[in-house]
Amino acid sequence: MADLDCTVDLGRGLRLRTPVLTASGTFAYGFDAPLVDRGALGAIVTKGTTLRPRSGNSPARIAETPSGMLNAIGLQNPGVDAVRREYAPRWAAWDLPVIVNVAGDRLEDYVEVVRRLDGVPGVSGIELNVSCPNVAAGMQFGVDARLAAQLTAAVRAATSLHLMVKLTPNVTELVPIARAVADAGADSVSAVNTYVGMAIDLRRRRPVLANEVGGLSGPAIKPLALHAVWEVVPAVSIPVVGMGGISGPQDALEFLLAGAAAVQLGTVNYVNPNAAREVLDGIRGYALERGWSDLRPFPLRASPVPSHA
Amino acid sequence: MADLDCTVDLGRGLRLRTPVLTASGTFAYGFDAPLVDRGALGAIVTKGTTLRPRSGNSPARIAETPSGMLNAIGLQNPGVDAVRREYAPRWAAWDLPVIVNVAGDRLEDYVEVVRRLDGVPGVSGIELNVSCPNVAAGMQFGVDARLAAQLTAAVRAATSLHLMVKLTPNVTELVPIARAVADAGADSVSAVNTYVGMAIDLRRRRPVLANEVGGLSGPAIKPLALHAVWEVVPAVSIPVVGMGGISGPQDALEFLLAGAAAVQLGTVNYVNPNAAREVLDGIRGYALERGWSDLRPFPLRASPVPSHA
Amino acid sequence: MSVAVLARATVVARSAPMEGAVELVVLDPAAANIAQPGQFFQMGVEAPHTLLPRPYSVAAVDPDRGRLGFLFSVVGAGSAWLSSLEPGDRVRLIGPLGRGFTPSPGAAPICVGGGLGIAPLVALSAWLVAAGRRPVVLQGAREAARLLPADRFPGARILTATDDSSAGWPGSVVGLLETVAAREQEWFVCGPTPMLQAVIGLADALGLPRQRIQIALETPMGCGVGTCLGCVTPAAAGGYLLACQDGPCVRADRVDWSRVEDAFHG
Amino acid sequence: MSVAVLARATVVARSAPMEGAVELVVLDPAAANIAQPGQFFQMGVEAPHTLLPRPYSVAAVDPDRGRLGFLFSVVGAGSAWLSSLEPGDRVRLIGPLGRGFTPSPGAAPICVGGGLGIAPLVALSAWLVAAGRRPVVLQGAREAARLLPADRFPGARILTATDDSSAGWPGSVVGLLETVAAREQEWFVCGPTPMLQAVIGLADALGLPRQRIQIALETPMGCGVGTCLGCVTPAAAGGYLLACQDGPCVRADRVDWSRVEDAFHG
Ligand SMILES: Cc1cc2nc3c(=O)[nH]c(=O)nc-3n(C[C@H](O)[C@H](O)[C@H](O)COP(=O)(O)OP(=O)(O)OC[C@H]3O[C@@H](n4cnc5c(N)ncnc54)[C@H](O)[C@@H]3O)c2cc1C
Ligand SMILES: Cc1cc2nc3c(=O)[nH]c(=O)nc-3n(C[C@H](O)[C@H](O)[C@H](O)COP(=O)(O)OP(=O)(O)OC[C@H]3O[C@@H](n4cnc5c(N)ncnc54)[C@H](O)[C@@H]3O)c2cc1C
Ligand SMILES: Cc1cc2nc3c(=O)[nH]c(=O)nc-3n(C[C@H](O)[C@H](O)[C@H](O)COP(=O)(O)O)c2cc1C
Ligand SMILES: Cc1cc2nc3c(=O)[nH]c(=O)nc-3n(C[C@H](O)[C@H](O)[C@H](O)COP(=O)(O)O)c2cc1C
Ligand code: FES
Ligand code: FES
Repeated sequence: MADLDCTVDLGRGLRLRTPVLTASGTFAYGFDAPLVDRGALGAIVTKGTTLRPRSGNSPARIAETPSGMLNAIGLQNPGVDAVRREYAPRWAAWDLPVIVNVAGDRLEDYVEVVRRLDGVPGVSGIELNVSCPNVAAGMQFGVDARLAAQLTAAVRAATSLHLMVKLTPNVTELVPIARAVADAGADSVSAVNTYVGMAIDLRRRRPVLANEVGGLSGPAIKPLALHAVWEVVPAVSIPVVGMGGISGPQDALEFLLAGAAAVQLGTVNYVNPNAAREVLDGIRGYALERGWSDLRPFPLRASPVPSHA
Repeated sequence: MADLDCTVDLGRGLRLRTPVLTASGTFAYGFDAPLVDRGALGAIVTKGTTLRPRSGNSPARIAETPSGMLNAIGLQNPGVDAVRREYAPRWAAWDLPVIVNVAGDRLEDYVEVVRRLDGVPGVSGIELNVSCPNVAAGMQFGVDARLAAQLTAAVRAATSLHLMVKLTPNVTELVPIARAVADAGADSVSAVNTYVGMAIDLRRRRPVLANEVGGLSGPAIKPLALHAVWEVVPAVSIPVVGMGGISGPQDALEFLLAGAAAVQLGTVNYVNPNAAREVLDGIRGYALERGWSDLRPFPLRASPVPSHA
Repeated sequence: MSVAVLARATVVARSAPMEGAVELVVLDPAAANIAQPGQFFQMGVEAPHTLLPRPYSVAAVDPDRGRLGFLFSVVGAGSAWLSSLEPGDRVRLIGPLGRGFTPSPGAAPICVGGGLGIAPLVALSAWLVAAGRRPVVLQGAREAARLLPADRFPGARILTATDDSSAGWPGSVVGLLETVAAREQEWFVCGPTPMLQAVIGLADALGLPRQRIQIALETPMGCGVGTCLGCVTPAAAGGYLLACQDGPCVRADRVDWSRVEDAFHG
Repeated sequence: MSVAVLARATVVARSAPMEGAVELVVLDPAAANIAQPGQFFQMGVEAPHTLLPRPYSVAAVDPDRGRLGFLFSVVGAGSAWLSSLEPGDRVRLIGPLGRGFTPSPGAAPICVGGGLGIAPLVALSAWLVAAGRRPVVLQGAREAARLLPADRFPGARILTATDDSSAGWPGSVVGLLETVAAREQEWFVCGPTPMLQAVIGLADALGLPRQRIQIALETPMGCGVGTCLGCVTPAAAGGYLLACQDGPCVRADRVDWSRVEDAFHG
C-alpha cells in the first residue's frame, strides 16, 4: 500500500512529521507519559511556562463533567529557567520538536520568557497562551484583538522561533482576534483553549474547584471547538492547529476537514494513551482510501490566499 | 413530613407553583408531550414565535454530539397570530402559566409580536429570545449590551406582561448585557440559550446540519451554563432563571445553589419525560433534608439589593 | 400520540436472525397492547457519550404475551449498546409513537423493504395476514445471508432480491418490484433514500398514483413526539412534515421528493 | 513510572465480600507481575456521560496466575459501571501507577484502614506476610457487615472497630489504634481525611515520628501519570505533592496537614 506523506509545514522552519500534537497541560514536559507512542506525534506542546516558578491553585483542581472535565491548575510550572536548563537539553536529543507553551500576566513577562527560550537547543517553537482562564487577569490579552496583537508583535520581536498563538474561545467574535494576531506576526494559530465553566458540590454547598471556575475540555466541547476552527480557517492565511475534545480519529478528521493543518490532543491522553497512534492511523486510512498522497486535499473549503507568503 | 413551599415569584404577577419550567423549543406549544407530568411544572415556555409563520431550515436540523445535541431548527413556527388565535384559548383553560418565547430579526417585529400577545388570555409572560443563533442576524441583539437594552426597552413599552429576557452565552462578557437588560426593564433574565457549534459528516464531506452551524444543548454545556448563571446572579437584582444541560435533580440543584430562582429543562425532555417530576422531587428532598420550608435558603451567596424593588 | 407509554422494559430474548442484524424481544405489555405496524419506539441507550434515545420501528407486536420485537443493525454507539443487552436487562422505551401504516381494504398489499427497512414490514405483513389478507413481501439485501428467513412472514408470499445475486432476484429490490408491479396495488415501502426515490420513479412510470404508496420515513430524531421539530421531510404542500408526528408512515404524495435529498441523515 | 502497561483485561471473578463493596478480579499478567501494594490502576469506565478513568488501589496481586484484585464501593456512575462487570467482560486498565508502600525492615507494621481504605492494606498485609513479617491490621467500618472477613488477611493479626459497636472495638479505628500504638511501630494508613488527621494527631501525641507513617492518598485524578497536575496535596516543603507520582503512598511528614483540608474531593 502506498503510504501517505503526513508531514505538515507550519512555517518558519517548524516541519512536523505528523499532524498529531499533544496539547499544552496534558503532557507536562514530555517525560511523564511513557505509554504514548511518540512515533505518532508531530510535536509536543509543553505545560504553560511562566517567568518564575508557580505552585498553582489549591485543590480541588479538577472535576469531571458530562463528557468533559474542568481544570483550574493555575499554571503550576517550574519557571522558564528550569525549563531551559533541565528540560531543553533532554529535548535536544529527541527527534521530536518541542513547542513551549508560554503564559504570563504582563506583556513584559511573556516577552522575557520567550527571549530566554529563543535559540535554546531543544526548543522548536513557542505557543503563546493568551487565554489561560485560571490566573487573575489571564484573560485580558486573548479577548481583545488590539491587546492580542500588541502581545503577539512584542513576542514576535523577541524570537525567531515559530510563533503559534493559542486562541481562547470565550469571546463574542473569534475572527477579528485571529486576524489581528496573524497580522501581528503569528506564524500559526491554535484553537481552542478551554471554555470557562464550573461545578457545585451539593453536599459541601460550595464550588467543587477551589478556584471556583475552571476550563472545560474533553468531548463535550468538540462541536464548539470545531466551529471555532471552521470560522477561523477562512479568515486567516496562516495554518490553524485545531483542538478541543478530540477523542479519536473521527474527531480529528472533522478538524482536518474544517481546514486545520494539524490537531492537538489534550484530555484524551488521560483516557486513552493510544489515542495519538489511533488518530494517526485513522487519518492515514481516510486519506489512503481516497487515494490521496498527502494531507492537502483535506480541507472542505479552499484556503484564502496567503497574505504574506 | 412537612412539605416545602415551592412557589417562586418572578415578579410582575408571574407566580409559579414550582421552580421547574420547560425550555423554549423543547416543548413546542405545550400540546405534544403527554408523558410529562404537568403537575411538576411551574410554567411552560413555548417555541420561539415570530411575526409571520416560518417553515424553518432544511434538514438535517439536529445532530447528536458527545453528551449533547446540535440543533438548527431555524425558528419553524406558525406565527404569532396562529398562536394567539389557536393556542392561547386552550392555554387559558389550564392552571399552568404559559410564557411565549418571542423571536425576530428586527426590533419592530419583536415589538409587534409582543403587542399582539399583550392582554391575550392564556399568555402569562414573554421570554425574549435575543439569542437565537440560527437565523441570519439573529445574534445581533443578544451580543451587544446597548442593542439588547434598546430591544428590551422597546418591548417593555409594548406589554404589561412579565418580561423575561433570555441571554445568549456566546459573548465575551455576559454581565454587562444582563445588567443592561435589567436596567432596561426586564422582570427576569433566563440563562442560557445554546452555544454555537457544528459537526462534520466524514462520509459526505460536508457539515452535518444543512445550516452548517447549530446550537449546542444538553449535559455537555452544563458546566458552562452554570458558570453563566453564577456570574449573572450577583450582577442583577432581578430573578435569574437558569438552564443549560440540566439532566436531573443534581444539575437543577447546582443551578439553584448558584442563585437561580427557577430552572428550565430543555433537551432532557427528549431523553426522559419524567425529568420534570424527578427534578421537583429532588429539590424537595434536598430542601426538606435541611429543614427548609421554602426555596429562599438555596443560593450560596447573598443576593444583591434589588435596585427597583 | 397521547397513548404512548414510558416503560423500563425487560429484554426477554436476543438473537441474530440474519447477518448484520440483531433482534430484541422485550416485555412491555401496555405498549404491546396498542402498537401498530409502522409505529416506532424511542429506545434509551446508555452508551458512553450518547444522549438521545434511538428510534426503532416495531417489527413484531404480540399483545397476548405483552411482547414487542425490534430488528436492527449495529451502526454506531447506540445500536451497539442495544445489541449488548441480554435477557433480564432493562431498556427504557417510549412508545408507540407516530403514525403506522394504514392499508386500504381494496388494493393488493405489496411490502417492499431494503436492508433493515424490512423491520416495520415484518409487523405489517403479520397484521395483514391476521386481517385475512395475503401480502406480497419483497425483501432486498446486499447478500443472501442478510435476508430475514422467509418463515418470518407466515402467510405472506415472499420474494427476495440480492445485490450480489446470491439469492432471489439478481439486483435491487426495486428491479424485483418492477416485475410484479401493477396498478391495483398498494405499496408499503421502507429503505434507504435512493431506494425510495427509485420506487417513486417506478410508480410514476407505471402510473400508480403516489397516494397508493406509503413510506416509512427515517430521519434523525430528537424528541420523537413533535416538540423539537428536528425530524423534518419536505412536504409536497410546502414546508415540512414531521416524521415523528405526521409519520413515520406517510403517503408518498405528501412528500416533496424533489427536495428530499437532504432529509436523510443515514 | 515507565513500567505501567495498558491492557484490556478480562474480568475473571466478581463478588461482594462484604456489604457495600464489590471485589473484581481481573487477568492482567504483565501488570500482575510488577504491581506493588499501594500502587493503583486507572480503570476505564464506559458509563454514560463519564470521561476519566477511575483510580483504584490494587487489593490483591497474584503474579503466578496473572491476576489483580480490586475492592471498591459503588459511589457514582463509574464505580456502578465497574460493579456491573461480569466474568468474561473486558475492562481497560492502565497501571500499576504511582509509588506503593515501602515498609522498613525494623519496625512493627501496623495497617490501619477506614472503610474502603482497607483495599490497599489487603495487598500490603499479604506482601508483609509473604516477606515473613506479621502485620497487625486494624480495620474500621460503620458496622460489622461492612468489615472484610478476617480470613482475607491470612497470617496477619486482625483487629476491628465499628462505629455502631456491632463488632470489635466500639467506635473509630483510630481509637482502636490508640490501644495498640507504640513508638517502635510503622503505620500504613488509608481512609477518609478526618481519619488521617486523627491518626496524625495520635502519632504526634504519642511521639511517633511522622516519617514512620505512610499514607495512601486519595485525590481526584485526571491522568494518573503526572501530566495534568490535578491530583495535588499540600506538601510540607511548600507547594504540592502529586498523588499519582509522589504517591499515592507518601510519608506523612511530607504532607502539610494544616493545608490539607481542601485536598480531598470525596
Ligand atoms: C422512525 C424510525 C424507525 C427506525 N427503525 C429502524 C429499525 O427498525 N431498524 C434499524 O436498524 N434502524 C431503524 N432506524 C434507524 C435507527 O434509528 C438508527 O440506525 C439508529 O438511531 C442509529 O443509532 P446509533 O447510535 O447506532 O448510530 P450513530 O450513527 O452513532 O447515531 C448518532 C445519531 O444519529 C442518529 N441516526 C444515525 N443513523 C440514523 C438513521 N438511519 N435514522 C435516524 N437517525 C439516525 C441516531 O439516532 C443518533 O442520534 C429507524 C429510524 C427512524 C427515524
Ligand atoms: C489512588 C487512589 C486509589 C483509590 N483506591 C480505591 C479503592 O481501592 N477502593 C475504592 O472503593 N475507592 C478507591 N479510590 C476512590 C475511587 O477512585 C472513587 O471512589 C471513584 O473514582 C469514584 O468514581 P465514581 O464514578 O463511582 O464516582 P463519581 O463521584 O461519579 O465520580 C466523579 C469523579 O470524581 C472522582 N472521584 C469521586 N470520588 C473520588 C475519590 N474518593 N477519590 C478520587 N476521585 C474521586 C472520580 O474519579 C470521577 O472523576 C481511590 C482513589 C485514588 C485516588
Ligand atoms: C489539566 C489541563 C491543563 C491545561 N493546561 C494548559 C496550559 O498550561 N496552557 C494552555 O495553553 N492550555 C492548557 N490546557 C488546555 C489544553 O491545551 C487544550 O486547549 C484544551 O484542553 C482543549 O483540548 P482537549 O479537549 O483535547 O483537552 C490544559 C488543559 C487541561 C485539561
Ligand atoms: C431543538 C431545540 C430548539 C430550540 N428552540 C429554541 C427557541 O425557539 N427559542 C429559544 O429561546 N431557545 C430555543 N432552544 C434553546 C433551549 O430553550 C435551551 O436554552 C437550550 O437548549 C439549553 O438548555 P438544555 O441544555 O436544557 O436543552 C432550543 C433548543 C433545542 C434543543
Ligand atoms: S423528533 Fe422531535 S419533532 Fe419529530
Ligand atoms: S493525576 Fe494527573 S498529575 Fe496526578
